[in-house]
Amino acid sequence: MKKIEAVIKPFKLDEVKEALTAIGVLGMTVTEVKGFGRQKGHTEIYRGSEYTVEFLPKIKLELVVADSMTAPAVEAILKAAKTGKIGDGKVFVMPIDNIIRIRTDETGEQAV
Amino acid sequence: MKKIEAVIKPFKLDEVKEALTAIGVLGMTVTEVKGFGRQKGHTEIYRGSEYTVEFLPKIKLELVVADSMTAPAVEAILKAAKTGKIGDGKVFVMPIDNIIRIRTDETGEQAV
Amino acid sequence: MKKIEAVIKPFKLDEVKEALTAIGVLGMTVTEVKGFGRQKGHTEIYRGSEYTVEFLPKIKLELVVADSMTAPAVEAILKAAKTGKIGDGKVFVMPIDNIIRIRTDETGEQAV
Amino acid sequence: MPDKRDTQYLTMKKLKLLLCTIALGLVPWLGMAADAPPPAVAETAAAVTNAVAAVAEAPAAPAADPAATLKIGMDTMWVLLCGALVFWMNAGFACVESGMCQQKNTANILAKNFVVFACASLSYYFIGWGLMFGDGSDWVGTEGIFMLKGEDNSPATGDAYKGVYSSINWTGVPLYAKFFFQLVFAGTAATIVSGAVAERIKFGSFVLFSFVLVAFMYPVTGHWIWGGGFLADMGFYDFAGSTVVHSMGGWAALAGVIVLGPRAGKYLANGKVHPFPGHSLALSTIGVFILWLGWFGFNPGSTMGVGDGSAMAHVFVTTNTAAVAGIISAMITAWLLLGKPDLSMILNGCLAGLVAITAPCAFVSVGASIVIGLIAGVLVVLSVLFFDKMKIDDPVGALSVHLANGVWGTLALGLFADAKISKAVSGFEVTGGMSQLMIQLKGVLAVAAFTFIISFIVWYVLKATIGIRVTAEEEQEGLDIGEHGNEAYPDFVINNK
Amino acid sequence: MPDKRDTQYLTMKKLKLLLCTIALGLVPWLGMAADAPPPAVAETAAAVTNAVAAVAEAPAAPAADPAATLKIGMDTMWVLLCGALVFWMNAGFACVESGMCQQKNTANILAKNFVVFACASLSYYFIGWGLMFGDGSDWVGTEGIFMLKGEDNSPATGDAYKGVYSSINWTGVPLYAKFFFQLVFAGTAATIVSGAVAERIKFGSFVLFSFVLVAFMYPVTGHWIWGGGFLADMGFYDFAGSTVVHSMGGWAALAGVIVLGPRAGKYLANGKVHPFPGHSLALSTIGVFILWLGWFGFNPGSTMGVGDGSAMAHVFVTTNTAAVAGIISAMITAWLLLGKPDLSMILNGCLAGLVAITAPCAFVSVGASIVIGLIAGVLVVLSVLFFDKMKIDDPVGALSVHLANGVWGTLALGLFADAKISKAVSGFEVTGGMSQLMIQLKGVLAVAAFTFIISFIVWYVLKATIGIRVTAEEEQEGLDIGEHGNEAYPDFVINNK
Amino acid sequence: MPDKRDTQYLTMKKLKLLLCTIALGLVPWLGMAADAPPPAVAETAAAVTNAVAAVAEAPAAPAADPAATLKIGMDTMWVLLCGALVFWMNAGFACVESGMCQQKNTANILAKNFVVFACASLSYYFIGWGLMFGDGSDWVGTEGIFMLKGEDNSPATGDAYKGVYSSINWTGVPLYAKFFFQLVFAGTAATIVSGAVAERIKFGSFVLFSFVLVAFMYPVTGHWIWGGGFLADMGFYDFAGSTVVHSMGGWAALAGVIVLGPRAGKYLANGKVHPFPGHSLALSTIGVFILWLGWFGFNPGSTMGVGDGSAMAHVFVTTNTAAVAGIISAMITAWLLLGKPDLSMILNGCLAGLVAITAPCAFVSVGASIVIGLIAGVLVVLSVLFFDKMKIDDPVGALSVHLANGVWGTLALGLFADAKISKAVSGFEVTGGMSQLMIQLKGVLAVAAFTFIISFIVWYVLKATIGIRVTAEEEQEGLDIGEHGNEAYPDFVINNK
Ligand SMILES: Nc1ncnc2c1ncn2[C@@H]1O[C@H](COP(=O)(O)OP(=O)(O)O)[C@@H](O)[C@H]1O
Ligand SMILES: Nc1ncnc2c1ncn2[C@@H]1O[C@H](COP(=O)(O)OP(=O)(O)O)[C@@H](O)[C@H]1O
Ligand SMILES: Nc1ncnc2c1ncn2[C@@H]1O[C@H](COP(=O)(O)OP(=O)(O)O)[C@@H](O)[C@H]1O
Repeated sequence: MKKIEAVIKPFKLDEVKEALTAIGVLGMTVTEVKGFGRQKGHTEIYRGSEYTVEFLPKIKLELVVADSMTAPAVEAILKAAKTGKIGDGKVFVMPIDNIIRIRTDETGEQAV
Repeated sequence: MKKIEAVIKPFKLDEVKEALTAIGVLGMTVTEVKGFGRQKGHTEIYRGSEYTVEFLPKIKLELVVADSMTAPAVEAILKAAKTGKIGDGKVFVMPIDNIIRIRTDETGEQAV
Repeated sequence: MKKIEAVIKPFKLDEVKEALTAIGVLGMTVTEVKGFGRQKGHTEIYRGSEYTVEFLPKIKLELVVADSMTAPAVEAILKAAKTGKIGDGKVFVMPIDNIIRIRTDETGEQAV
Repeated sequence: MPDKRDTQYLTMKKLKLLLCTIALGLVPWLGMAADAPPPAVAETAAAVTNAVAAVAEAPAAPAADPAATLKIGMDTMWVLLCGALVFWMNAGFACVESGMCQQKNTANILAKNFVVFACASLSYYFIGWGLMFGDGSDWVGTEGIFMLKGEDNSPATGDAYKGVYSSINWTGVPLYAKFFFQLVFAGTAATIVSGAVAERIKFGSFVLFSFVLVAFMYPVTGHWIWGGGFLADMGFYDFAGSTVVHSMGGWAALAGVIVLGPRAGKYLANGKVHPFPGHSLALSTIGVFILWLGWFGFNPGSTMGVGDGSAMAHVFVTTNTAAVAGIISAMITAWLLLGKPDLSMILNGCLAGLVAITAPCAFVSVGASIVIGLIAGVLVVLSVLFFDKMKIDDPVGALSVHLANGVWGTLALGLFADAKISKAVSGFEVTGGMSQLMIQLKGVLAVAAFTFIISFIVWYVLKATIGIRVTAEEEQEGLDIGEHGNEAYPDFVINNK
Repeated sequence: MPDKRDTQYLTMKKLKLLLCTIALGLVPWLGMAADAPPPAVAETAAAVTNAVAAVAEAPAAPAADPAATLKIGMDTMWVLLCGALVFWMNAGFACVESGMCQQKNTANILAKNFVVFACASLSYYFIGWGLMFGDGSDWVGTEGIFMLKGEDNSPATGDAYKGVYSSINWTGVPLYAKFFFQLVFAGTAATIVSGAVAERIKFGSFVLFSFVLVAFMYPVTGHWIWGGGFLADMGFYDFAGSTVVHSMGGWAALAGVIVLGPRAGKYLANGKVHPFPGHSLALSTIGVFILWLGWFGFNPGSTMGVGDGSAMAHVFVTTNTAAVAGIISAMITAWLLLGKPDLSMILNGCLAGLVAITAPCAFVSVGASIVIGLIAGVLVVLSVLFFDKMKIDDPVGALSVHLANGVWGTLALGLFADAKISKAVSGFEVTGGMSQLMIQLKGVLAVAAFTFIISFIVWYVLKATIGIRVTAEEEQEGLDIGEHGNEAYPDFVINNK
Repeated sequence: MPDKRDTQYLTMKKLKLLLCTIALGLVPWLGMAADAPPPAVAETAAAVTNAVAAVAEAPAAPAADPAATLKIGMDTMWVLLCGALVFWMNAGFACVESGMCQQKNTANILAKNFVVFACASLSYYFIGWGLMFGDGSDWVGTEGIFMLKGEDNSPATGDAYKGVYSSINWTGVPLYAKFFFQLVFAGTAATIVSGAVAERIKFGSFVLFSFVLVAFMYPVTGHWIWGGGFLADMGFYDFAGSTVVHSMGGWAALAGVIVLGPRAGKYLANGKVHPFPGHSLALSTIGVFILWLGWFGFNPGSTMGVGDGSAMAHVFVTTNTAAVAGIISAMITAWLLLGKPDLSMILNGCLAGLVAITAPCAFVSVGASIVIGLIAGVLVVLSVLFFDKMKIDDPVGALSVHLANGVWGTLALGLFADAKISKAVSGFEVTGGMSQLMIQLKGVLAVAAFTFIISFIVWYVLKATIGIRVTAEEEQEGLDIGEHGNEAYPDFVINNK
């Protein structure tokens, strides 16, 4: 099993979710995050003072998948999330020891 | 050391926290997340148009524990978070290389 | 490559970000979280009833760095985030298998 | 269910059902409207559309004397503008109550506050007004009880008045001005209930209860006091409604809270209270400001005429002073008892002062109004703590504000009324006797007994039939989604607790 | 751009540019101000500063008779206070519209609602008033068209009136009171547009359109109806503006929505509607309460005089009753069609009832006002569904509220008007004939044709020149940052969708 | 501390302490209330409770002439309703200020705005009114200074007036109407301070300062101008309080800001300004609409009588026009200087225009009011930038709005006043001379010197004794928790910065 984390542009969430469910991913967890990177922030004004907002809204997707699903899932995310413009985000893949479904106590790939 | 991540139902947070402190867990970090899974969302109406909210509010708990605490901590979470109804969530266990306490620079199990 | 996660005090975010960019870190992702730990919460009052808020606002920073950058990045975080008072937070370092830049499909250290 | 319908809202069957319902609803009104004689013979309207202003002949009497017409016009303006201010209190209640409830129930509370005034308006028009102000027995009005259709020659007053609403013939304004002003008061009584039963009541049941309250319960006790009933005969005074409106609404709310039970998780097994903090103190504070402004219509407007201005001005000052005294004493009490000046208590202190001064505002000195407000502010804090100790769960403090202080204000009149202010009545402070206080107490008890018992029965019947409480899951998830399919703040990330 | 400027706002060059602009702007006003004769000869001001009140001599005529002066004073008070209530509707529109839009466009919508009244105030002062109320042809005013500078001896009325604004000489108040009251109506018409074109229109283009609307379009159709133009001659009635204000603003909005196109992502390829829920139902609900309160200035204030109070009181009741009937029927309709009593529909139902009763409020019975409101509430729900089916994207429901119900209300007058209420006019229900209904229909169509066509052209010209739609990226990111550099709620974490 | 108390709020000891405090507080009032003669002999109250309206005999004089009574009634209605509108400005200030501050200080700012009016009401009643309007020296009132207890036969005016508040005997309304209207003005002055010192001041110290301000400082300078003092004698004019209320409050605020210092982190070492954006532009915008509405009570109400309506109508139009001119010019200035039409600046522009027109509104033409507003809008933007450059940290722009434009408006009267509008006074534009401008300047300076120096001393003494600034940790964490134990929006996830 692997854990995939993807930081994407917020408005891409629906497309990515659909791409993942299309290949059979059944669950995922989503977090509102702020990203700092090559994409520069924007300037705002407040009562005459400018300030730069450097952290841009992004969505972080987390999903644990069976080993066999890892490559297709990454593939699906990459395809659905790409706009080609700076700030598209990253996908991280990392190891995981175990996963348990709270409702049933199933573990491992059964629990994904 | 292991990192335990648990996605649970929001109203279970207090019980889970108490179960964990009861077995000696001293720290944890909590995030508001949205979950997508077997549990279906609900339909909302806005000015005559229906739409389905597929991402449901969940709470993500992260805690790093000493290896010896891993099993009891997972056990405690499973017990406290279970309602037996769909959408109870998942527990993930994953490896971790190191942990440092910022205040004291202690590392490893000292810093948990 | 390593993934560094740091839970810090919110008002330290700017300093930590600057310390990291100073040593050449180009990207990071930030999440609003609530922390439970040795630092105790505060008591609030609402219409005559007191209640304790045990979860304190914290900021979680996530950054994936090349192996060579791991130590300096941890160092930078520790230095910038320290106030010496309880509740300064933790740094976790964990393994990561791969990272891909969505925009370009670059992988590994190229994508950091 | 959602998947079946989708965007196919308008199946033929539903459309037919809807059209039939509406048609059925309309037919009678059309009839009524057609044969209804215009209630005010002098009803006129300056036609804005062109220079030929089309004004129906004014009735002989008032037109004869320009000063008399001016006076009627002026009094009507006063009553209508004050009525508009009281109407505005609906917005205040909506803000206070929704601000003091959890975010997940916001749309539901707003909807309740919004719809309750609609129900009140219709039921008071169709039946409530006549029961309250129609001539009849000591117990209830029996003449002209439907739709203001009784005989009436307002704005004639006193002996010149010929009609069936003689208990309110002391004010020289058109019937519809009287009606509008009284209607907004009836609406207020119904709204009081909405806060106390919030966060767990079924929307439909609440709407039904409100209808009954305004159509029957409020008018009956109102008749006793303002409609020439037995309490009026007894010499019971209540200038602007500490009891007619506030404690009455409070008793109805108390019955509801008891039948309904507390919110899940409010009272813990270990005896502690688990507060559910309101989701927006900003909304609540705006709401209290709105209510305070509205009270400048509620109290001074209850003169229902301008006179030489002195009563209005006096009531403005006593109303304001009691409110600020309530703020100060609630703040100090909270500071001493709870350690900090809790804003939600300060807000309740203000409302407590306003409720308490409502009955005596025109009868007491400014000095007395300060005392009344100071006591109200202390009372409201202790009362909130008391109700929580009794496990009577009132999310917004409606019982402490309207019930406790409605009673206090009504009694305070018996203590501080001073014939030097208004010839009508003097209380303990002046006479040294308890007689007026006893009369006030009897009035309080009579209204309490009637309202509490009837309310209890109505709530109970609703519970036994259509049910009054949402399911535990819905309470957990919030009534916004459950009752309305709405989310109040969909763009904000919400704390999941 | 940001990096270049930084905190160096005030480069010398910019400062100069600014000062020149301002100087250029000021010179003409200074001139005007200097040579302007005070428009009202009797203009006085009690000097608060010391006991020697410095009052200019009052003109002979009114001062002769104290009752006449009292009457003028009283009518002026009424008109001004009602005008203030109508002004207050700006806050209501700002709340309703921003609450019904997404959080990322909040500052933009608030700014639009705020600035549009400023534009309206100036353009109506400089030119609009004269075109609307100045004497002239059947089509437009031609005398005294700049800055109320025509001859005028208000508050004289009827035959005693000497001046060029004779179409509004039926009300005996000073010219500036007339102007203020009419100005706030003009502002309302412009505001209606703002909601329908929200979440995608360029700020600058909207400001320009509003200017044109209030300076030219609104006054012209207004002249036809309230300024003694051809529709007034024909016997067309519209008491407080269902057509003059509401459907007029609705047609201008419809043209805008069509030229602009729907928001990106609103209508999906599969034929479904993807709603963008408003970011705060609390804000919207407060807004509707504000508007409802304001309507108690809008409709009763349109008497522009107190008279014997009966018309005011009648209009208060019909206005309120239609609103609550709209609430009830919209709620039931939504419950039947959509399965739940959606709060956003209930709110629209209230506004629908208010818009519909605006034209007939002084001419119909209370019974009829209930029917009018009931139909309005059904109509608004069906209309929202209809416009979505037509892919006409109106984020706040302005078309369903103001256009559909403005038309309905204007026609309803032709159905339910009753000479027993006001001698001016009777409709189908009384006469059994269709003649008044036909006149009303002609008026509706005339205003529709003129307003829609001119608006379409103006929107089109704006589109072809400076552009009317923000870029796709800006629409995605929100207009707050794009147009204003602002964030409405910077301290809250926002759902990223 | 929390763990010790828990839910055990009511230890016996505390309860006793509380009851003693209250008892001590009540005794004197009871005394006062008992022996207080009713201040207005004619005080009446129509008893609503039954048909036997109990009206005390009206005094001989006014009752003799029905027109005179009508006039008094009408003027009282006007003064009270305008007073209610000014009261409503408290809600506006609460919204503007809390909206422009950070979310973590919301409850604190709301509490401050709420409590400050309570303090003002009591201190103005007990002492402030008498110092301001009591007969006395050129410097301060010395007669009837406690609780309006001086002799007074209002509503008698002019020579018929017998009493000690003769400086305000030019308006024919009951004493309590005068008092209420002046009270809400006093409250406004105190509220101005609250915004400027926000986000770092101790709650208790602020409450104390407000008390002193309304009890002593405001009445003294008010006496100079409106109470027949030396500035009134000199021919200084200020119709509705650009200086009496606004610049006065501004100077007190400036002293506070200087003694208090800027918020931590506002001015960076590198010379840059780090803005703390307000947490809700929606709240701020609603607030400005509320204030704007309130200003229609503030300025036109300062006629304190209806007269023939022309002054009221004139003031309505000049007030509105200056506001909209301020909006337009602030918007353009911000667009040119900052690149975008920043909503927070547009809002300040509106308030700037309103403050500036407050002094001259009844004395200048509509043309001049446009010029005054245009300059105010530019001034407020430049002033915000200026104060930030000076490192004078004013979170809500109170200094730029009230101080800078209070001064500008007072001087503008010396430039644009025109005896054709009001006989009282003419300025530079008419006379070509500087004499009135010089008088206005002297008044501005006198009030500035007195208020700034005394405020500075009071702030300094507070700082040296109980302290005026919260700890650095509390400032960081937010004053809501620190001062009140409250969280304003507990259900929302908040950005942690
Ligand atoms: N090294 C990193 N660690 C964690 N998150 C990162 C890292 N680099 C980028 N990110 C996340 O990815 C987002 C996009 O990165 P950015 O550099 O702006 O553009 P791009 O992905 O096109 O190179 C950032 O906003 C941030 O949230
Ligand atoms: N593969 C997964 N990866 C990450 N999170 C998951 C995954 N599957 C489920 N979740 C999380 O767990 C929650 C509950 O899952 P769900 O499938 O609805 O019910 P259950 O846990 O009872 O099987 C989801 O809302 C989601 O947040
Ligand atoms: N074992 C843990 N696992 C995950 N997060 C932790 C853990 N211990 C502490 N934290 C996080 O670190 C924050 C600070 O910890 P705390 O114990 O309060 O103080 P300190 O870091 O000074 O020891 C906590 O609020 C929590 O968010």
